[in-house]
Amino acid sequence: MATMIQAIRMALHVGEERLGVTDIFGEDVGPPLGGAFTATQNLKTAWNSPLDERGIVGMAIGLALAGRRPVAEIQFCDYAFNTIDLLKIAGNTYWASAGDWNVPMVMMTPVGAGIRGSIYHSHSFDAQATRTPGWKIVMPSNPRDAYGLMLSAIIDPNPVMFLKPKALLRAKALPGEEIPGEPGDLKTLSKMIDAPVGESRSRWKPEWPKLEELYIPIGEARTARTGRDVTVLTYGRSVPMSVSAADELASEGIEVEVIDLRSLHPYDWNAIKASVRKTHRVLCVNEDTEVTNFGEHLIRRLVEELFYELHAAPKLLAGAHVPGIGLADNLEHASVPHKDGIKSALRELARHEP
Amino acid sequence: MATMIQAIRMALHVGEERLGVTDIFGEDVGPPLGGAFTATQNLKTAWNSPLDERGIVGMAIGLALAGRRPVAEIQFCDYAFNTIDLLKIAGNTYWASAGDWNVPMVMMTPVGAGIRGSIYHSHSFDAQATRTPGWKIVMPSNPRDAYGLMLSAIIDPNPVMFLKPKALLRAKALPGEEIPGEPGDLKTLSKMIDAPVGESRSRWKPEWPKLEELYIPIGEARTARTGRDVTVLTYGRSVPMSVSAADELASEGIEVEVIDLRSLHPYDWNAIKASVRKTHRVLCVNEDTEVTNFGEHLIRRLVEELFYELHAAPKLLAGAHVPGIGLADNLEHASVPHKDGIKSALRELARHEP
Amino acid sequence: MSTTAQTASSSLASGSSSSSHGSENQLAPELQLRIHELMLEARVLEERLITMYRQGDGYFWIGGPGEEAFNVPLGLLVDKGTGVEHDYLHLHYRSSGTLLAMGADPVDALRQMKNTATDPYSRGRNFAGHYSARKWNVAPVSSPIEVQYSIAPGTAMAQRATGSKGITIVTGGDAGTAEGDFATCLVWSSRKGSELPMLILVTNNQYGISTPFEGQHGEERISDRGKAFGMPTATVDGNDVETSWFALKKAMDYVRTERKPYLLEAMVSRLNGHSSASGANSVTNEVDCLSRFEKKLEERKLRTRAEMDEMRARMTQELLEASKRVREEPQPKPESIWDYVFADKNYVAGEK
Amino acid sequence: MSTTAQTASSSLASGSSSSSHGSENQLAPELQLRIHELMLEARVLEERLITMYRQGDGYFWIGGPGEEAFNVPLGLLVDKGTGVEHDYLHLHYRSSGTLLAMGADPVDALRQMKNTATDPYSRGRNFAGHYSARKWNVAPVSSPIEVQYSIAPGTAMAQRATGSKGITIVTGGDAGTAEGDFATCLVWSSRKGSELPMLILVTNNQYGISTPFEGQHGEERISDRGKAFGMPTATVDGNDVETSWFALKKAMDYVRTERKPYLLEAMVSRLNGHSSASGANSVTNEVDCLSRFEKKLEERKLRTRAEMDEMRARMTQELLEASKRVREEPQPKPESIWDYVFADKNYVAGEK
Ligand SMILES: Cc1ncc(C[n+]2csc(CCOP(=O)(O)OP(=O)(O)O)c2C)c(N)n1
Ligand SMILES: Cc1ncc(C[n+]2csc(CCOP(=O)(O)OP(=O)(O)O)c2C)c(N)n1
Ligand SMILES: [Mg+2]
Ligand SMILES: [Mg+2]
Repeated sequence: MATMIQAIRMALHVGEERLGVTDIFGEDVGPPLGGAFTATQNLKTAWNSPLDERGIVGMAIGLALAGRRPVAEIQFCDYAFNTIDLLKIAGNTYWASAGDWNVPMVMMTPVGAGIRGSIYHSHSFDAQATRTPGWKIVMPSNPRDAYGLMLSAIIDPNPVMFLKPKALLRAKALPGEEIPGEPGDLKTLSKMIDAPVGESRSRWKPEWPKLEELYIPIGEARTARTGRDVTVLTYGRSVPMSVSAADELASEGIEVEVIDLRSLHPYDWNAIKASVRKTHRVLCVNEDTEVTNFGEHLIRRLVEELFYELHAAPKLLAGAHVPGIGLADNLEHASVPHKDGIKSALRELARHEP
Repeated sequence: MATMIQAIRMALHVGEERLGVTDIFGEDVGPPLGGAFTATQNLKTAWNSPLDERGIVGMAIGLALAGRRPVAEIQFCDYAFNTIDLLKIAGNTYWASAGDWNVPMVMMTPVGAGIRGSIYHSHSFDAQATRTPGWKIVMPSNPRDAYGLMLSAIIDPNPVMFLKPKALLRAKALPGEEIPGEPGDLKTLSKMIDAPVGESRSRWKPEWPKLEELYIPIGEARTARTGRDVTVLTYGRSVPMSVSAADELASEGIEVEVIDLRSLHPYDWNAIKASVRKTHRVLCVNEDTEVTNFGEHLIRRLVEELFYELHAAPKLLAGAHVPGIGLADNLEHASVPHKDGIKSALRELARHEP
Repeated sequence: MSTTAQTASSSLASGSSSSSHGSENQLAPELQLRIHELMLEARVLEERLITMYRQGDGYFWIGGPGEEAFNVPLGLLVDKGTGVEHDYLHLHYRSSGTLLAMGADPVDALRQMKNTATDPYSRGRNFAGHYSARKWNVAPVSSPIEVQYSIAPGTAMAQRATGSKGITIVTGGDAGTAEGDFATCLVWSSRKGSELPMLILVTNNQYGISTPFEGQHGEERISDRGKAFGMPTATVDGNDVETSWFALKKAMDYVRTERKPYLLEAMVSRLNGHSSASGANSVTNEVDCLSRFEKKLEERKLRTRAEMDEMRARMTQELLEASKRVREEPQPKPESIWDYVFADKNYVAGEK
Repeated sequence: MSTTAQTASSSLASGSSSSSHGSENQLAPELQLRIHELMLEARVLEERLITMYRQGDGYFWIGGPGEEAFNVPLGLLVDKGTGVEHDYLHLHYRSSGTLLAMGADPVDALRQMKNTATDPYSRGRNFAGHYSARKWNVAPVSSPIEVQYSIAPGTAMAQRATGSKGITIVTGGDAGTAEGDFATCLVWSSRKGSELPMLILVTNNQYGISTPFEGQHGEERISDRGKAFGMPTATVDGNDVETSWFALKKAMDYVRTERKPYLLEAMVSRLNGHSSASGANSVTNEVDCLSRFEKKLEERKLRTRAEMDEMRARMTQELLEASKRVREEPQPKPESIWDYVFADKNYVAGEK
């Protein structure tokens, strides 16, 4: 029962042992730190890059062109905004060269609020990412999906962006979210793969569990909770929050279906449509700022295609359109969706009389 | 009756003569070229910068912090995507410093397709721009608005992005779109302010008309055409296209109202709402790629606030979600909205029986 | 930290400082005492901030213990004021010493740590050490590494254009020089015929978070990167107060007089690691500029150990008490997120 | 164009070429003839492209007339092939000479100009001169200036990691070196202990569109920027075939053997201005490397004026005819915009 950060690390380990991953790199990704969140601890191909995000993305593109399988990290997505042109190039190289060159790279980066990260460790990246054609975009909400999506990302022949929901990285898996081959309990796993703090670290070696490969197909959503009354379309950090809101609403007789998109591009339109056709009510939840937001794309498309099946106006719950997320708890709380807000939005949708 | 590019140049001239503009700069902005589209020809404060967009945006922020009034140009918006982090800083400085420092800069950049610009001279920037809190975003559709919006941008105490619709830069003003003080006919004006080509250019001096100040308030839309049946929400290049589509549909008995937003942020929600309340049908038209598009924001908000007043599903006509706009006419045409597409979308909306 | 580099740079430093400031490398006694007091205040402030973090009175600490010998002289040498006639500062997050030397109230730093509504730098929005002081031309410190190097040429250009005697000072760390913005700064400041009055500083603590300098740089000295651009450069021992003072003085005099850029690298220590993210524990294998300077003051009989201990105890007590008061100050209100979006009015996406 | 710079650089060049290639600065006669033929072919191709633009058989022209003396030797010296064992090229939009020297069919360049569906480089999507040839490790040329300098270290890193003898070559213009990506390239290629086998080229035509070199640069020579990073550098007369050949040979040998970066700047001409946007008219005040080389061949009695005129006429005629055939080739279909979005399948935003 790994945490998400352990799941990612194990996937990268499987990647470098069996799937041809050659370079896992970024700022502080190699020894001694192994990543700001330990995602890359003790991986044999992990190395520290210069402090230069443009160089990191450029290096990843170049490695991919040369047939390597790089996984590049941007330490926080907040620091990827000077690389958008390069991300666009990664996304358009196959298209612009009419199939001559593809770019099989993975870029991973922590996103979102929830760790009191203030203005520059709280950004979301889903709106920006979904605006970058040629990329596949995934964002897990639990350790098992993180593992399976990372393996799929690694073997994908296209650039794949793996958005790590910061606030969930240390959350434990729930039953049913096991990674095939991992030891049953967290303590055992931690002893095996988490480096000790302090002196002994440099001599320590991990003992990797015998992991099986698990591929969560990119483009396939997961129904995190079934329900007949309202559909929540969400991903990442907002998934467990929405499920918990839904569980609490059950006592009020409201049954909420939570669709965890997992893939933001391509997204699982069939799953979305099927759920909305059943519930006729829909709430999109994400943390990114609410003007020109990916949830607005989903709503636009739902409205265009299912207008007469909607029994209430679809609603978006997203980040406030302000220049940053403030440090003080009051500020962060007022800036991104939380369970209470999700509950009241759901209640309103469910009770709405058409 | 100026063209849009002349209107912009005249506004910049008024800016540097009367409104305190101190630095108009960017790649090839100074002599001898005066800008890729001649927007900055013969302006006394125009200068050539190094070929470094990050430096250009940084310089503008620094000048603005020091109380200057800079107008910085990014030669094509296609080359602004490595500066998004700096644009974010321009937009968050006032907020992050809690009112200590504001950043009164103008950034102008040509946007959109329509000049056979291939992959890197056809980008739109409206989605990206509207995702950058703290900025005001304007985009004119005619010379008069270009003039009046530029003057408003210059005196605004915030960063203002002035998006120049490439395809309209050389289009002539229509009656009613005069700039106060300009000579009545284009030839006279051209003789006065357009530098001759060739040898004589270096000795030539412009003769600026006695222009009056005209401030188009940022945040105020313009009704480009009135109609009762369908509302088009649009801006920039798509405005004349939509008006022309509307004019043609009049013969079919369909009366279309075209709202030219002019300001994308803040946008004129009252004007939008009033029009949609009247027509009950809405089409958003813009050229940016259609996933996580600003038109989707407008639709989302309309749906949230006016669900029961909509007699047909709101529709978005936007750029294809592909990695670029191809050079061949067929490709460009298939990638962005055109009059025929606008007409058939409007027809469908108007004829739709709720 | 590689001591070789430190030794190499020390020798450079004394060479450079002696030339333009006489044979004496010693500051006037009153100035030494003033610098010491400010260094001590800066150190005690950082300690208090770390303690606040540890006790839950703040969520994140980053700061400059180990840079006081360089940053305090910098703050004292600045031509402080508002507007283009004075110096502009584009600092990073290890600059408390500079701010205190300019006259900042240390209690305001505690407020930012505790993210109170009274925090004058960001009203509870930004991390500790993210100063902003328009009254002294201190541009807002922002977290993204190195962007200040792209912005600083703008204030310098304004100074150039207005014929002011003010200069622009920009500073940042060693690892960050890998960002293109550092090159942007070198390019834009040195254009022939349009040179900018910029003092370009790098405080080299030989780390970017966990990543050592070695292995990430092809250049022996970061300051060498200025040479191709024709600007004077120096690498000095930033752990030595007087070396720092004279090196800064020399560089600032050059920039102020010649109206051209100067690149100065200071070798400094990082006495509490990168930030609270790495524990903020004190390290023992790096030079402590404060104890080094205190030893000198003792030797020079300018201040006794007992006096210094007393000063430290008093400052510590004062800041402890201040931190208790700050704890009672109000937190920002939720709806205040909408304040200061626009300088004319708080208009956001059609709201209000 | 400043002739001073050219003179200064020429002297540098002969100094550098003589050292590693004997005292003779002259190439074997057959090689001279081969180079001449390719230079001529490249020039005639550019002329045809410009004519196509003028006649409406294309919407935009940009290319390399004036860089043939440097670009053709480059193409001949490359270790050409597919994959990490061979050289990678990250070129810009003035590289026809290099591509032709590598064996590209000039008719394919006409196809890209006419944006036909048969254009092998982009299927009618991209501007003229935007080559892509995976079979020869030529990465796609993209319009944004200088990004190739951030990407190229990646292919070099792959070569380093696999112990290949291949090297990575990156090229771009002078003005573009102001972008941070140029610095990124210097930083990433020279990290001590992780040096990359990169030949970093700059073709300096002393202009960025309309903006002269003078006034935008603090550095005397762009190549000086490599010095701080400990890499060998040179600035040479790129208008001279043999100077270029020997300078490239020397630099490539170094990179291939030492597995470390080398920065080589070539002073070149821009014989038809920036692009069709500035008229594409021929300029008369810059050195024409082709006529210069032709004069040499005449002097050396390797080819007569008449022979050369005949060759030119023949090539011109061939390309004229080819352009007529290309005019009849199909344009890309509208729905082809959806092709090649993803390498596994054409799945876009839920479509299809
Ligand atoms: C653009 C950017 N990338 C990454 C980070 C995360 N980060 C914060 S501090 C730091 C290291 C900075 O090292 P250096 O420039 O040497 O300054 P120091 O902290 O050592 O003073 C990093 C990588 C950031 N803040 N900004
Ligand atoms: C990032 C970027 N900014 C601006 C442009 C527009 N542009 C195209 S070519 C050019 C000048 C390039 O000059 P230089 O680097 O010297 O190369 P040259 O064309 O002279 O060979 C500019 C500004 C661009 N293509 N990319
Ligand atoms: Mg450092
Ligand atoms: Mg050039």
